[in-house]
Amino acid sequence: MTPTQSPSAPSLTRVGIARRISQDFREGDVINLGVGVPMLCSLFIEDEDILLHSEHGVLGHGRTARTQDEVDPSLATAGRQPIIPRPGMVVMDHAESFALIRGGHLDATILGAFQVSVQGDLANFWLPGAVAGAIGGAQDLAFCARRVVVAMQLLPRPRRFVNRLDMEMTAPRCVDRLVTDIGVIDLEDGRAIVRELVPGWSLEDAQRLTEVELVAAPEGIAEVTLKSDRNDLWNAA
Amino acid sequence: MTPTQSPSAPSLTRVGIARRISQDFREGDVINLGVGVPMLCSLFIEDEDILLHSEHGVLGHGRTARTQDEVDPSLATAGRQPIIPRPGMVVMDHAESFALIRGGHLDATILGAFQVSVQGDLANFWLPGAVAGAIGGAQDLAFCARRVVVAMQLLPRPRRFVNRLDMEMTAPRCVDRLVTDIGVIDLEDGRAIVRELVPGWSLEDAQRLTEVELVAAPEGIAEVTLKSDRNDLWNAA
Amino acid sequence: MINKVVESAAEAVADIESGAMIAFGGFVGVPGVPSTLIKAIAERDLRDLTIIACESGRGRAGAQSYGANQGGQPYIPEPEDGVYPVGYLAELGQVSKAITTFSSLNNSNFDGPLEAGVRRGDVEIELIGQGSLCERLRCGRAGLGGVYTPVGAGTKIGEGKDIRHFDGVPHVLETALRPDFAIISAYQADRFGNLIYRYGARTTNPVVAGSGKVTIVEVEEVVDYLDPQHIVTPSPYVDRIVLSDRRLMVR
Amino acid sequence: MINKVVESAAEAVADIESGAMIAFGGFVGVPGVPSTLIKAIAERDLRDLTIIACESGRGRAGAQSYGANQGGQPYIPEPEDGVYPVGYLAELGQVSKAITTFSSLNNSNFDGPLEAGVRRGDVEIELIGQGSLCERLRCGRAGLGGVYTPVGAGTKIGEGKDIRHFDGVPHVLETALRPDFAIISAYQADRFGNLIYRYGARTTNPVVAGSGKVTIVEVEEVVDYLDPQHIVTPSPYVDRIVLSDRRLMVR
Repeated sequence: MTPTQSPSAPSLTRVGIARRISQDFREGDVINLGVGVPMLCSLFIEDEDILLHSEHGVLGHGRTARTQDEVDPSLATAGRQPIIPRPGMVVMDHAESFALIRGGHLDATILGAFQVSVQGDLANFWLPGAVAGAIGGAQDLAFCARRVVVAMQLLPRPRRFVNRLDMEMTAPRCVDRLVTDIGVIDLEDGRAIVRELVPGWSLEDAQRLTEVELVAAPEGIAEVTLKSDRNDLWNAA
Repeated sequence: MTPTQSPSAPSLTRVGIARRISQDFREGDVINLGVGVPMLCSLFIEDEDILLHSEHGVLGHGRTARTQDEVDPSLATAGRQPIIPRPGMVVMDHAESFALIRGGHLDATILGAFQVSVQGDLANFWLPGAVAGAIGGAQDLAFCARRVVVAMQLLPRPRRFVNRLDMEMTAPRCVDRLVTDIGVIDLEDGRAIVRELVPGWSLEDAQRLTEVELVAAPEGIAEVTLKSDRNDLWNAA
Repeated sequence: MINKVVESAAEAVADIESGAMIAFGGFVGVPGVPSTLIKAIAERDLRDLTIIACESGRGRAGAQSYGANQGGQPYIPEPEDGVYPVGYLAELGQVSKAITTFSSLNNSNFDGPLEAGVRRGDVEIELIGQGSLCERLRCGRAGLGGVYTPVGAGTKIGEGKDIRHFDGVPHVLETALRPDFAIISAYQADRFGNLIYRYGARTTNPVVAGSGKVTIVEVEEVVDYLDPQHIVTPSPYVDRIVLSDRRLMVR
Repeated sequence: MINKVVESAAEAVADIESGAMIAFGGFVGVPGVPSTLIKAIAERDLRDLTIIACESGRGRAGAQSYGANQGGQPYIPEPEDGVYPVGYLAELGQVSKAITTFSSLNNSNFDGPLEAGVRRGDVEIELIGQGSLCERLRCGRAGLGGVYTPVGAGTKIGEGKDIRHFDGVPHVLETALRPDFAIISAYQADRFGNLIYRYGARTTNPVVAGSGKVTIVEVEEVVDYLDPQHIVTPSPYVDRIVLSDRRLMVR
């Protein structure tokens, strides 16, 4: 259950996880990116019509501002990254932004998590021992987006992917896919189906990182491939 | 109970009733005018900051368009009168327009009525014998405006002001004031207080027009005076 | 590339089937009624539609009567080529149920097409106030189950509905409407489906947008760019865009 | 003549009393927080406030930590003169209850001012998701008693709330919030109180507007004219206007 039991094989960095997640995006998708790893997905959206949604009411914005001249202090992601406009962009108030979320108008939300169960239960708003939480927009997103993908680093942290949550639940049975540093796992009918693994990782290696019983995909387990030549996608073996 | 029992005294025309109603408007008021007589109140708003509200989402518009050049086919009252913009005007969607109404942000609504009871119950959406009704925005307005004023012609029509409604009720206990062709009646705690009468009308004359017991205002009954020299405000005696 | 523009109104409404529930934007006589799309639906052989509309009392036969009834004040006349109001579908016998705020002409000498249908026994009318109708559609768009409104409690409109008191005031539960199709009218669209409206032609159109499983809009113009801060209806609420036959502002 | 402009922020907030319920517009780190008005409230000797805000985890002491925690990506820094977040009022001990979506910093090494207050036992936190918080405030503005949302059913957030099923899905009743004061930030106002916002600084400001018995806005500019079709907040929702100390767009 510790990283020392892991094979001497590479793993995905936070940016690498974001690259893998973004490869699932399709032209026309409306997608909300949570703070942290999910927001890194925006690095990989160029000219395609993928509409990114920031829950404070900005939809379809362009890339991150690169120079001070491009920065408009009133135009930023929910994570406060300055962004530039782009045709098709639209601004709305917070209530409408959540009408969009709750009404099922988002194709997918990419979230971080403290913990996910094999049933797809998500915990990401209340740390054990805390007196309060930070639920933000996560509960609306997790309950209502058509598809919920969680970015998860399995390697450095224990008890991330579990049989039953031992933290406060954000939303029940909502997570469709985990994209982790070692592979891609789909949650279907209470089972954890391993679709892809990082080269060098076997199902048995992966199994050591979680108490959840991992099941190989019936069509076989593919290798994770990243369509990018950035040099910050992989942790060395 | 018929007009023939009335004194040979003048009465207010539809325009006259509208003039009297509009004299109660105060600078800064937000006021919805229903179709019919109420809409005629707009004839008497000049440069004051009285914000007229049309329930399809136009607030604070200017006067009626006078020439074809001034007509914008997309800018009209709910009664389809072409109007012109004016500083302070704002356009909103229908849901927001009714949020404004229902949230108690209107100072007054001026409505027409089939029937009003001495309790202030209003009937104005379903004619006896009809298979359906036209409730429109009247129910939201009657339930939620801070003040409900009804424009009512008592003279030509029987059973307009009654002890109990015999038509479908739009809203209970909502009407604050009746401005009629013969005077002004306030409805307070189930009593009909006559505040003003048209010159030539006595309380006894007025009483013949309704089954409701009329009560003279404790400060005395004033004469209706109209601040306008238009020639279409009064029906001759 | 996202491009929601469809070649014709006929193509845009081709998958509407008999028995469908359809919400329409627009308000009585003022511009903003999706006339082109209503005409295209009228040209199809449909039955048993449930229509949701602010106003559905007038058919084409009655179209002139509304504006004329204004006591001599100026009003905006119908264009010569006419407008196709929602009530036209009832006139054609396509409608078995209407959820609406004006189902009648309130004229004791003349029945509107829905009223005539009720007298025949083949149309049902669910009358509701405009504020509550808007909230029910907004619930559809916004993924809410329903709202409690004080409006209608103790009247025929509130009959049979759940009542709950807030601060001692009775409120009526009005539940979400999620039609199969939402049919609206706007001024300009971009290819993504973002919409703006002209002045008072906005009405219920942005409220109906996104309430349906499929939302179809007719616009006067498709433009390359709309100011993100001026857009009223965000693109995810719109599925198909067609050009309107009735171009009031663009000539 | 309508003119809602008030001379100073101090004057605008002078009638807020201890024990008041106050809703604030604005969202976490992005512009749109009514910093000038919060500073003016902070300068008054108030106690037992109930605050309603999207984010209230950070005080002034923690103001820098949010932006810095972005994994090396660029972010918009605080201005040198600082911003006064809602949490500053908690830092000063003015707050006894917070209804909020971010009450904590989710950082096990550091308590925000509300968290510290809970540990001391003199602050209560009601945590709620952003969508539900917005709907509760919208109910306040729109005269609704409450809404049913599917969000939160079966979780700590839904505990103790009324549950009703729609199409078999459990929904939570979220009730209206009608604060004594609504405190917001906008870009431009006219003298009537119509408001527009800049891009992503809109956030919860138009949602909070009109929810309170009194709504106070700080703006960067008061202008003679706003395009009626571009106005986001209609004037009846606004009672008082003051000029902001923090003028991001107007220099």
